[in-house]
Amino acid sequence: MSAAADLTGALGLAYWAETAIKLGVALIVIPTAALMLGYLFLLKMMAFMQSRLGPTDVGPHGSLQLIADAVKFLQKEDIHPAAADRRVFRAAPVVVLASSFLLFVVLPTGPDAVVENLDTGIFYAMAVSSLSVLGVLMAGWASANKYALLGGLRAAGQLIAYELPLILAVMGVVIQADSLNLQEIVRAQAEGEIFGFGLIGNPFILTQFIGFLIFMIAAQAELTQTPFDMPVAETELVGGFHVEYTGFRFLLFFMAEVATAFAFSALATVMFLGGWWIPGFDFNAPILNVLGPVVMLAKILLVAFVIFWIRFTYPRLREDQLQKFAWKVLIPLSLANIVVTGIFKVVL
Amino acid sequence: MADDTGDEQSDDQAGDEAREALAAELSELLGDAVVESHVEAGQNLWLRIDIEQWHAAMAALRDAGFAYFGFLSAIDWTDAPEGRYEDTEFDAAGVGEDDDASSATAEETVRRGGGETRFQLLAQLHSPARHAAVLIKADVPPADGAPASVPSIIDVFAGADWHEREAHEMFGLVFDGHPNLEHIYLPTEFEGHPLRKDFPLLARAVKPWPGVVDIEEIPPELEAQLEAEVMAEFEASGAGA
Amino acid sequence: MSPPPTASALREQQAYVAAQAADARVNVELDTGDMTLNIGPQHPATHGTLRIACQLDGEQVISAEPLMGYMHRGYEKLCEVRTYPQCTTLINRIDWLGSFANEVPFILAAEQLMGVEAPPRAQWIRTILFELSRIANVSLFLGDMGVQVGALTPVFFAFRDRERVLNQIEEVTGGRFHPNFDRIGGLKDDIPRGWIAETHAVMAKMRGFCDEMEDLLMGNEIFQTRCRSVGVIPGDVALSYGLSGANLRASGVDWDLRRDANPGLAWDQVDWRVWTHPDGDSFARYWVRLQETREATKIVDQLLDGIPSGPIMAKVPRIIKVPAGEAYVSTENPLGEMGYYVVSKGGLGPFRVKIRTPSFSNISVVPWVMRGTYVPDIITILGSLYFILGDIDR
Amino acid sequence: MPQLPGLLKGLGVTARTAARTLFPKRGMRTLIPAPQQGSVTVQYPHEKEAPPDRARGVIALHEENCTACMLCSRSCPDWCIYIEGHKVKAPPRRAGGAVRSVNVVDRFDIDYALCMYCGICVEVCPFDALFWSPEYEYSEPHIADLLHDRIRLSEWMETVPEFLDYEPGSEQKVRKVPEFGTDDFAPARKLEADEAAPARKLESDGARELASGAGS
Repeated sequence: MSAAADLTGALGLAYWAETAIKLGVALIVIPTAALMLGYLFLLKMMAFMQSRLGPTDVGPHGSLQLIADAVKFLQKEDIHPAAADRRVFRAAPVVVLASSFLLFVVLPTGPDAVVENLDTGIFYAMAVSSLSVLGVLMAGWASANKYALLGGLRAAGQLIAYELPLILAVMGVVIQADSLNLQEIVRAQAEGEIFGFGLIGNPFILTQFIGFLIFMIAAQAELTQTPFDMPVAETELVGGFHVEYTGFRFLLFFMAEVATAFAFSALATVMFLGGWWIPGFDFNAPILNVLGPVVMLAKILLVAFVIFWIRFTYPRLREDQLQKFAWKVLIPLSLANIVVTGIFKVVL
Repeated sequence: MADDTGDEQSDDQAGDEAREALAAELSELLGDAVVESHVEAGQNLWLRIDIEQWHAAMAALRDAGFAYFGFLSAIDWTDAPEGRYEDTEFDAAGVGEDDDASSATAEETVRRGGGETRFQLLAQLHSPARHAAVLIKADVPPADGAPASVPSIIDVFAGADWHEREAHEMFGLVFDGHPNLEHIYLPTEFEGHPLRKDFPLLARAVKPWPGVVDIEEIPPELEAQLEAEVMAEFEASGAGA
Repeated sequence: MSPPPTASALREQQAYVAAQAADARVNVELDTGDMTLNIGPQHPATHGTLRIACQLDGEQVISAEPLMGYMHRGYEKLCEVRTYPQCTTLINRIDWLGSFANEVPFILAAEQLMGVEAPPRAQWIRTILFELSRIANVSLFLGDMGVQVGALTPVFFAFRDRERVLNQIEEVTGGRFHPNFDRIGGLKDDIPRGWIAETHAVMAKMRGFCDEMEDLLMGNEIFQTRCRSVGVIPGDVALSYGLSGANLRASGVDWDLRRDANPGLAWDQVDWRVWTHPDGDSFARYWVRLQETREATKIVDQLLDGIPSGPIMAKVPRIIKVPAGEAYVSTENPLGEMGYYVVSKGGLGPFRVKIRTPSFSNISVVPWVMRGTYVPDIITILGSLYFILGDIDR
Repeated sequence: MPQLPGLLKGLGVTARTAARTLFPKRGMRTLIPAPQQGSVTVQYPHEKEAPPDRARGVIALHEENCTACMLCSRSCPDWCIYIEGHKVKAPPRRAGGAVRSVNVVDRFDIDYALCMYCGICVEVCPFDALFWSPEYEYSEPHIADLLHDRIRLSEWMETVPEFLDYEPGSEQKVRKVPEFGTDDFAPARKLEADEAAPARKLESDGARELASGAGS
């Protein structure tokens, strides 16, 4: 979606052609992102953190392992439980994956390198990201499996508890940047100043540190990564909502999980780490359409590293403890954050 | 062999004295419930309890500090009809004869704490405070060809639940007052009581014993000829010189 | 007499019946009553094939009933047709993570009946291997408990470091899991050259592993939230259910057979202490086991330095026949009190063996302790009670 | 010193392990990642872990020493050793002696699908015919193929390591493994064994006597 988008604008292609190219790029970017995160963190980093080697045989340092796995998944028989609601059962992974695909639409990676520069970018991102829970609930319900049902219900409960702090954490950024547009948020950070020192701009992580923490915690819950992976919970619910899924449907869930982690890392990068902008460059410099994605990728990997690092280290909370944590700690904290941000906004 | 502590080492002796004292104390505590007590030198203390007072005795022991419930099981004292190694020559080869010689007396000496019935209940209690353990037995008398029912002690020791279920399925003992006397290991529809001695172990019955000697003898008519050949070779090699 | 129904009344009645039927269908489909959830027989938390039939109200447990027997091998019956040396082969496989410790009480019971005592060197090596199997067994628990509450990494650390201990066991006995090394009257073989120094090094590594677990898991606030005041077993309940080992000591009962009823191994020759915890919850059980693993490494270190020289086998006949009698010997195994009630009628093999396994009693408390907990707590409690399926089912 | 929160400590442990795995050289002096050394993984088909010498991998048969006395077969808890043999005439031990009749093994099968690797057979063998080898690569796709015959068992003799020395303080004698490759019938060794245990007779009823306790 990145440089190509700019290119299409420059070439003045027809709308349909531009859309097709954007779509094609997005369809390549998302699986690639999932593969990269999966290989780097899920396979290799986890292995190193556990004194293991991880995959080594397929490709150099095992880098093609996930592709081999994907091929293996595609060869598997497509099994439906006899009592499953077939249509919903089939649709669920697609819904989950669609939600992460849609997230990529608004992510800016350069001055022009964005699929659609929506004015309500954040609003849109928050909205589509919560779609995935619908898919999880569908999967849990349609599987006709008690474990899956418990997992699906847990996911729904978790959504309500965590969507709120997630959005409230973003509110601070929105207030500070005066915009819901993600591109404008990057601009606000690029053109901001820290006490008159404007060289590196003003990444909102400095002023919105509490917001960043809450966003990361809530994102961890949204992604059902470990301290909050109750919907999956291998050791209690044996996989939770996707317990009945095999073959390529399971692959879709897996891809969606990693791709959403990528997307949320990208959102955090855009909102808190200054996005694609490189200090010293003019905000609209066309070269940033090429350099921006690279910088963006580095920052995304950093954020994703933290997400996965926590995942490999921590045990999992219990559902009621998570609810307590969300309602009694995160939401009051994020509300306070909004109030303080608002006061500063008015005063300064 | 009952109370012979003559040739024990000193530390064992102290332990035995403590056990003797404990036996005396518990006999007094339980009164006429104790049919017999037995202290094996350097080992353990056995109490045999009247089955009628099994429940009361267990409760009394618990209240006397023996609060740790070790286990509950049973012993079937009949000899297996088929012998140890069914269809094998193992028993025949000496072992069986030896047993026969001593079997007349074995029955009396083998049981610690005495008793005559086929089935005996067996339990162990510990006193964490006194660092002492006691093994408790009770004779289960026969009634109509089956062992008589036994009072359950589930309300004294909650942990006895599973142990009684196990004794029920393995020996066919019936525990009065147990709320859920079902199979614990075996399938519900399983018939028979595997740990009874008359329950055959099929694994040993279906496979022939591989220990049977299977050596082909030299045919007698060839023996002399082979012997001569070997001898000729031996002498030819020079070793015989 | 009521008037005959008109057509419209009939239609209304039919509609009413249909609506009732639809309601009933919905009520059946959306049954808000209790749900039965079978945890196991194949479930990651049951390390084996234990099945726990839970009645759930939402995620709350109304009742939980363990159903076992999926792995019942009938060892008590099988022992009756085997000779004493053959029995240890089976006994190895009861608690397969701490196999050597299983052999010891059985051998001791047979020795007691025969009036044989192993020479001191054999007793010391027995004690060392006993404690090594404790470390191998419990260190796996220390990591596995992490997996039960959702942490991925600790179990890999546990497998990594347990391997070192298993290697030491294998170097002596030839078997990583099933040593079959204990013999009536002593041991099968002596320790190979260089083994003592290697074991010292491994013990240092294991202490490092304990520190790592403390930092990675036990100190973790999420872990503590998950485990503290979950599955509380008071001391008197623990005693009446016959809980033993660390489960009992975590309930505040100071009771360790190694110290209180030493059946003749070398524990009284070294300096160590029994750890207890007053809380009786899952965290206390983890804490006690962690301390015990550390303590065990210290016991091993001290024992290694003081192995007496001498033979490793007492004088026993080549074909072992055990005189008639009964004996019960129990030891403090990694999982708790494991005892063998051996009845001999003077033959080559035991007449009856009652195997008192710790996990059987430890798990029998499950229906009591799980009432009113949540589904995730089932796993925490099962994990913290720490059972080996072979030890339940025998 | 204030206590670090356990959440951060835990992150520290995993990060440290990752660093140690990637940079196993001390102090990260060499910044080239070397996870092959830092990890504990053994890449099995490519590199093989050497089991300890005493490892009970597979039972090897030194056929020349076997007299088909059935002791191993009888002491096996699983009944997984099958032996058949026949008698042959062997030259006398010394000049002027009589020709002896000796047992030769025709079949010596161990069913490794049943074997529990307890080692009792190796221990009871009075003629040093059975040995443990640490060899472990003999898995088969079909369970029936795990019944290995005397030829296969004899091949494993090659992999039997020498017995290890003992730690100081031991009174055990280090045993010797017989040499492999004496493929002809070796009466000399039998002779030694005979003389070492004069009470043991080679005939089958003698072996039975031994099994029943008379041979101690």
